[in-house]
Amino acid sequence: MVQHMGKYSIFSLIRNALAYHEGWERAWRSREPQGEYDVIIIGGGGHGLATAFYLAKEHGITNVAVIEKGWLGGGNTGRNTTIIRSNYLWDESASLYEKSLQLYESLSQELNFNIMLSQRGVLNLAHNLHDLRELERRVNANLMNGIDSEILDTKSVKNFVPIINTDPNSRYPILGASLQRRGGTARHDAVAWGFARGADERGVDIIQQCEVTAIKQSRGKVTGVETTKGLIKAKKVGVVVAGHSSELARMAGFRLPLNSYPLQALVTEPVKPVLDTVVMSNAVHVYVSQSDKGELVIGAGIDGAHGYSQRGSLHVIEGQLGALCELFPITSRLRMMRQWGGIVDTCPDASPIIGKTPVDGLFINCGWGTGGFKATPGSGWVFAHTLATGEPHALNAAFTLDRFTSGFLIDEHGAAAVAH
Amino acid sequence: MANTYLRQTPLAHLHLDARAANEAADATTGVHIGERLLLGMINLRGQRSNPDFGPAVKKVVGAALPDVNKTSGKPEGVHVLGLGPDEWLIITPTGEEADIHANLEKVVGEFHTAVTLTGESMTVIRLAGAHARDTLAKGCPVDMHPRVFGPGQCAQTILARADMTMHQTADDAYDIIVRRSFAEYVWTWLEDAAREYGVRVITGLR
Amino acid sequence: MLLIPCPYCGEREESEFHQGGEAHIERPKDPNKMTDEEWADYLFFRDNRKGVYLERWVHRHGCRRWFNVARDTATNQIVAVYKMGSKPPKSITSRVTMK
Amino acid sequence: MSQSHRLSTGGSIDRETLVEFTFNGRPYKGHPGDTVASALLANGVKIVGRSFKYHRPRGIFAAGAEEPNALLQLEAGARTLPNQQATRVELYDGLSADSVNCWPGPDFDAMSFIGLFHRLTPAGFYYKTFMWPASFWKYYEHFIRHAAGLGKAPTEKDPDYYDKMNAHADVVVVGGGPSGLAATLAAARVGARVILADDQPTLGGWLLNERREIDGKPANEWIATVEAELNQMENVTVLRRTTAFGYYDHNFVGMIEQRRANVSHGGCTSRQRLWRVRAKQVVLATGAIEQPMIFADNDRPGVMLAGAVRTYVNRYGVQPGKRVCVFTNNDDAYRTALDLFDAGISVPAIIDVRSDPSGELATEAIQRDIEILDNHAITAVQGSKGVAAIEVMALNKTGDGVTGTARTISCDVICSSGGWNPAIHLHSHSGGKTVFDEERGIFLPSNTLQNETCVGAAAGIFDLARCLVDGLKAGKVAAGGAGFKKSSRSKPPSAPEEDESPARLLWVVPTTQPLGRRGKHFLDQAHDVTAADIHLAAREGYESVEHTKRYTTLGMAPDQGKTGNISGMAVLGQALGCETLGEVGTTTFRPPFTPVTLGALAGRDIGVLMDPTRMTPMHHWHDQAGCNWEDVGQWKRPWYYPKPNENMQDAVNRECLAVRNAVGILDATTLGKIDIQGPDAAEFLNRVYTNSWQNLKNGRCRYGLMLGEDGMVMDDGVTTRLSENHFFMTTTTGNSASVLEWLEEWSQTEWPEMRVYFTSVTEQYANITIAGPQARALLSEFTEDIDLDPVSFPFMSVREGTVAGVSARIFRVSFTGELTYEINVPASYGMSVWTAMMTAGDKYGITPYGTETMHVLRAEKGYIIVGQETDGTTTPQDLGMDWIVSKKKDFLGRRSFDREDNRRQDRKQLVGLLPDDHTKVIPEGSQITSSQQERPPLGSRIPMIGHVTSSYYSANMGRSFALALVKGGRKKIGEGVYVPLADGVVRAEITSPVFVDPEGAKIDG
Ligand SMILES: Cc1cc2nc3c(=O)[nH]c(=O)nc-3n(C[C@H](O)[C@H](O)[C@H](O)COP(=O)(O)OP(=O)(O)OC[C@H]3O[C@@H](n4cnc5c(N)ncnc54)[C@H](O)[C@@H]3O)c2cc1C
Ligand SMILES: NC(=O)c1ccc[n+]([C@@H]2O[C@H](COP(=O)([O-])OP(=O)(O)OC[C@H]3O[C@@H](n4cnc5c(N)ncnc54)[C@H](O)[C@@H]3O)[C@@H](O)[C@H]2O)c1
Ligand SMILES: Cc1cc2nc3c(=O)[nH]c(=O)nc-3n(C[C@H](O)[C@H](O)[C@H](O)COP(=O)(O)O)c2cc1C
Ligand SMILES: [Zn+2]
Repeated sequence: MVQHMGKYSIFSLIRNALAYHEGWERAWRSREPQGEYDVIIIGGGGHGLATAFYLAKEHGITNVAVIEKGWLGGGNTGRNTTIIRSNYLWDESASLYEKSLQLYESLSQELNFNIMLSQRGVLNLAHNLHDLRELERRVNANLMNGIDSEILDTKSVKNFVPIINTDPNSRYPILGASLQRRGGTARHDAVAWGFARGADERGVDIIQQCEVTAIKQSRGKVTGVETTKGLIKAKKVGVVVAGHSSELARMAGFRLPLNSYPLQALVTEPVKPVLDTVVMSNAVHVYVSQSDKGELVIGAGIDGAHGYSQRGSLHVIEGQLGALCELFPITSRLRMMRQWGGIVDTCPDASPIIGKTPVDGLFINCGWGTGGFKATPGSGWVFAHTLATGEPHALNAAFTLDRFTSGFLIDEHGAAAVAH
Repeated sequence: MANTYLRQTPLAHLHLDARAANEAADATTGVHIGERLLLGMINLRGQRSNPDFGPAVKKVVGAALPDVNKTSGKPEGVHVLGLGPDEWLIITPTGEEADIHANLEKVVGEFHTAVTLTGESMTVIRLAGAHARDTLAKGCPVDMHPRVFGPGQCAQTILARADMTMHQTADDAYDIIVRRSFAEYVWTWLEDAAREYGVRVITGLR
Repeated sequence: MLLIPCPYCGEREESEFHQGGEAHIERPKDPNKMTDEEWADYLFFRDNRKGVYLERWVHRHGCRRWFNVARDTATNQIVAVYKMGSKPPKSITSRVTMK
Repeated sequence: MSQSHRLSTGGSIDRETLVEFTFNGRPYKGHPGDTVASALLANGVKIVGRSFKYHRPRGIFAAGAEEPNALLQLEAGARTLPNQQATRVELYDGLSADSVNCWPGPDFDAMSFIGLFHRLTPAGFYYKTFMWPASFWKYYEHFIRHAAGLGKAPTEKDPDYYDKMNAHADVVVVGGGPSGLAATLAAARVGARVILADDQPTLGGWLLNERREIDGKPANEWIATVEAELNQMENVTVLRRTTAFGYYDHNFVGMIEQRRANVSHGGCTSRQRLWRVRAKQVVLATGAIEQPMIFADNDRPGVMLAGAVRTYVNRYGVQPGKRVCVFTNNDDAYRTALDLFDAGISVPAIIDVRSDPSGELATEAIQRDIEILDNHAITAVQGSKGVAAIEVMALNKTGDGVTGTARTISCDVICSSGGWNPAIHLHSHSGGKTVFDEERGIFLPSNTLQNETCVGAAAGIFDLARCLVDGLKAGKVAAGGAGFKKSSRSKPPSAPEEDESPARLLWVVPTTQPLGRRGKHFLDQAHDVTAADIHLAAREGYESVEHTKRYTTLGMAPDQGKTGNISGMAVLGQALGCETLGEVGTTTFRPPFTPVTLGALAGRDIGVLMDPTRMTPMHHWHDQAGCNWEDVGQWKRPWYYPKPNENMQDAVNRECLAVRNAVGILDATTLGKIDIQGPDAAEFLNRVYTNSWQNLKNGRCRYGLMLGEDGMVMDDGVTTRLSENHFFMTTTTGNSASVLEWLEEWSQTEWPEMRVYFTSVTEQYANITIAGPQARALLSEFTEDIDLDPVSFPFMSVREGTVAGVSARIFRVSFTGELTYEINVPASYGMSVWTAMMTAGDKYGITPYGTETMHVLRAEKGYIIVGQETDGTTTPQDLGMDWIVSKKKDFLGRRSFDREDNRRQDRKQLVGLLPDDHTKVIPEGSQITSSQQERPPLGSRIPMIGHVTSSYYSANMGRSFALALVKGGRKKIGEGVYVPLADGVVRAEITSPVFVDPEGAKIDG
């Protein structure tokens, strides 16, 4: 018998090193689909995997399949700029994102997988009086919601980020910033892998390279999904496919208030540490952090036109780097090493949809747009509750699909205006 | 009383006359740049589909209504730029716009049109010289190669981060029509872009 | 970076344009007669199609005219351009079921 | 001692001239034409840096863009550049470079102890550790962060600049090797506009590195002829030192031109230029990249690509070593052996994994008495800081093990060649597909999505004669595709036939031990990824090639795995038991091909050119008056005009009092102005505004609110009926462009039948606004033809006439509650009319005021500012503006009012706030509560009932006041609320939002 080496620790690492690392078990198993499950989750991104994990862990539902058309984590989870924060304006979002941040804070231990949460702080810059006013409003709202948030004046911004350009005569001078110190980054791939491992360990089937091609229903009720690996049955199905949500909805016969756009990001070649926090600017449209490997990870806004091509237009990048070089003049001589794009599904009010659909038993979790990585654990946690009980948790009760009919929108354009 | 109030062009504060006087001419200068002062402009909207419309306009303006991206008339005199399928820009020498505007309003009144004075909103920067095209190409995505673009053509497009209407007036000369609030930005941008070719300010452009 | 054939100005670079969302969404004649659901559908719910997609563009920094484009959102290939008010060419409608 | 490894003849360097440079502080010499790499090799420098993770000594491995190891910190100070490939930096006099990622230097590196722990740090180890205790992670992370990264970012501002050039071509040819040159010629000869880009300083591509003949003459003569012909053609642009880095949609190719060979010299030209090229047709002649053999300890300094060694010998006249072995699976590497031999360098053996290599090249080697060890492999490399010797053993039948006894061959360089793979990067960027050629073990370009073809080595054609023929053909076809169908009679140049025998695919070279136990088989030298790492990833379930990449970081370094990815994928395939490499696939190729300077992508859009600064005609007056500016969109607006010794509050108080008691003057030019003409203009306004417009009389003005279809306030402004079919609309400064677009959109797309036109006249007029009791007296000095009597020229009306002799339009509207004239004069007169008003106004106490005073005064009157009192979630009803919402007609946004959310009683409503403490100005954006509690501790909440939208000190009232949106606020007037701030809770009373002159008594002065 192979000694059980499932748990990760420095000791298992040493033990395995002696065995030339030949004894490691799979982080998760790749399964072939069985005929029927209690719950099917379509989409093996962070949100789908987190949903499966919490279904198993919190609700004891383990007869679950996560169906991923490509490789797990290969959607937006694998291509985001990894910024995490919870400083959203409205109560509903603040509670949801804060729940998520709290789950993040103990996630490495919970998953026994180091997701490298780095609470290095997230700074949102203000460049004009309007920005300052909005920032003040958001910081105050956060504080009333018990979320850490503070305002820095220009001088403190400079102290916090020495390489930033605070010249008052610059075209977009920095008048101040908000700072959430508990914000930061996490290793995006690790989040997906950690959840996959955790879910697998608890009995969830992770099925990759399996595309859902149709949603089966009978008399308004979902009965299963047709896939490239055949029919899989279930009475409950959760759709968590980010950019492709509208396509899945079409399969089920309804439409969503979503638009899918390319969102791009890029990394520079690795350099020694120059930036110890996350900086984002709405007005000039750029956000940046430096990864633990040394690259600057840089993002900006969505492309102007809808798209599913996972790549975008160069002029967006040009604008983004103009802003970057202006904010951080030393970066002008660093070089872009790789650029890529993801497909984000944006909602009219820049808030997600988590809940029921017109089809009984079919639930949806989508519309995270440019900023759902930070929500990964929280989103999975509430969606697991929704799937398990058939009703939303208090934390996602406001994020229904019918808010577009009733008008109860949760407008987070201010908080989410810059894509992150 | 009127003449005590001076008109100022958007670039007046740059004192281009003084600069032109101080800078020596140099045969190698690749780009000549100056402001065409206070030309008159009338924005004309109307339905081309009405066969009487074009001729009615031509009677007043003296130039035919060109197609989109084409011009008619001489750049020094009254000339017309085709901005869109139902939109034209009539450019006149300084001071001639008011009469043309009034006459146009009379004549085209019977059609569904709009005739609007816009000269005060704009300024015209003249860019000329062997490297005028290269300079523009640094900020303008339109193909201006002589094979596809030439004198008498115009385009509404962008120059770096400003909107511009560009009108090629000669083999190596362009009129760049920009909103007056952008004038300084565009001027600064052009001078910067032309720097490597050598720049000389020209004045007295009408 | 797309190259968009404006029906009036010819091919121009994407940065001169602005995309105005899905095409052929008509404003209801009498919104007050609609249910909340129908109104929401008009306001917010979109086709958002992967594949050939009918969309509106405006030549924002050019002639300022609106027009329609049929573009494959997966490959970005433009398959047709047609003026405002006209219907998509037949060859296209067969590739998109509207609604 | 100098240039110990320089051959006495050969190469295209300028031997006559010596240039001096330093590396890690030591002086060296080289020649123009050298790269830093060739010069270092010429000086016998072996170790140039340390590896990323294990800090192993590394040398120069390649000769071009594929170099994974030799990354340098070039220069110091403001022009320092990190991570520059020594193989791509052209040598110049005075150059100074240092190794990266090692201290004190590459020969002895303090961090190399990390290598000792290599057993503990396999791929992904960090995901498994550093989790306990949780709070320690930040210390671990600190250490990890500082260990990571390669070179150092500059610390000073960039002394150079970068620019961009838009270009258009019928045919773009990427790559100036034989294929690209032939394609360029063919396309150019039929008249197409061609842009040829090559990333090297000289054209010729791989020919520069070889001893080849074309048309019976040395290849460089052919190159010279072609260049001469191309130079003659006005339709050809040749861009040297220009890398096509990305191939985007619709045949858009991004290129980066290195405009100065010399990093440290400034000048009038940009350092680099971004070419934004739009092509009708693209020919990719990007050549091929040699793949190494993957054997144990294949990262030792001295292990080099066979083609690179040949390049150093032929092109730079350098001998990388004195005793050079060749290790290959193909014929091409024999050329290296031959060239070395012919240059007088000892070649102890060619180790060939194939059995019984035959063919011309092998024959030639045999003729030179070079020993060929067929069916053999290198099983070990001796020497830790450089190759000292190799151990060679025979391969077993299947190639997965070795047999017999090891033979040791001493040598100082190993030429490694695993065959060539087409450079398909750009093809892939464009959406093109690739296929795996099982036989040759290479990925070939297949279907293209755009108008593009690959030729020559980039298409897997390595035979020179065929490269030339195909290049010509591709150029002609491309020109044809771009519309140049003329036939041309280009006779293809000829080159000797080549006959090469097939390669043997042996992805990992076995040793006497299982993989990972004896030596490291490096795939990705830049990131220290080994074959054992790939096996580990596969074992742990990271099976997708994309998982493997991310788990091991294979191919994620600056070289993006140009020499490691394919072997890496093959190793993964083996680990997973795949039949073919095609099954494994490649990771996604993404731009850029080689790293691109951020500054070049930013171009000139930095500093003052970052974004236009829009200025009104009176801008320079304000400037000279010493105003402080507020940025509103791209506009600069005077914020307030401090006098010496005044702080902001003093200045604003003074300005406010002047307007209420005398007369103030404001530059309101930035307000959007739209001229609306047509018989349906009034009806159009009916549809876009909430109120009714049909009945507005000529010459009268009306305030309007514009909503989105969601029923939320989008913009507001006053619109005037100049005549029956002619309106003049004003918009907020920030929304002027978007409102015009909004109108155009509805008119063009939804209501094309309506006869109405819109023209922006925002900048046609300077808007000089005078406000205050003395405004009429002041204006009367400037106009004779307009009757200013309030009865004949009442509030909310317009008059046309002359002001100061200039034709003007005067609007009697008011944003302050005071008697106000908004005087619109032609923009060019703005400055002089303004100045005249200032002079004449002196006796009335005229005071220029800025946006801050404007904001205070309007807030005293309860007037909203869109974007401040509204945030995209505010309806007219919320603002208490039901009076402006017609019940009788439909308008944009009307239907949305009926939704449930809009009928809520607890919607936030606009109210006034008066703090108990008259001196306390509550910060705008503060949140409001109903109970007197401090801010809550982290983790607990206090419900908010609203927020402060505007808040000022009012000099008129002698106290502070605010506007706020409060849940159900209008019913709460008179109640107290609380605002918890950092320095305590402020109590305030809810009031009506109108504080000053609620009856409007002052409006007529
Ligand atoms: C460039 C970029 C930067 C970003 N930056 C940030 C940031 O800094 N901070 C932040 O919080 N958020 C950021 N985001 C957003 C964030 O990445 C996403 O909101 C989040 O990752 C969404 O996770 P997901 O699990 O819902 O989606 P995904 O990870 O996209 O997972 C959905 C999965 O569904 C699969 N799928 C789709 N269709 C089917 C089908 N028919 N059958 C089976 N499977 C299917 C897909 O293959 C995919 O793997 C960024 C996004 C991008 C693109
Ligand atoms: N027999 C073999 O095994 C073998 C293998 C490889 C090459 N070759 C020889 O190589 C030659 C192939 O000719 P070719 O013209 O197809 O290729 P080439 O390698 O001669 O030329 C390619 C050129 O493109 C440049 N380039 C590559 N990517 C670029 C980019 N993104 N932007 C700008 N420039 C870029 C390279 O620097 C090079 O100058 C022939 O002489 C052939 O015999 C032979
Ligand atoms: C946070 C983050 C950091 C990344 N760092 C690197 C890197 O160091 N090197 C690299 O080559 N790619 C890096 N990438 C990009 C990936 O290689 C890849 O482009 C991205 O995950 C999208 O996948 P795709 O390009 O395969 O479509 C990074 C991506 C993310 C999201
Ligand atoms: Zn157009």
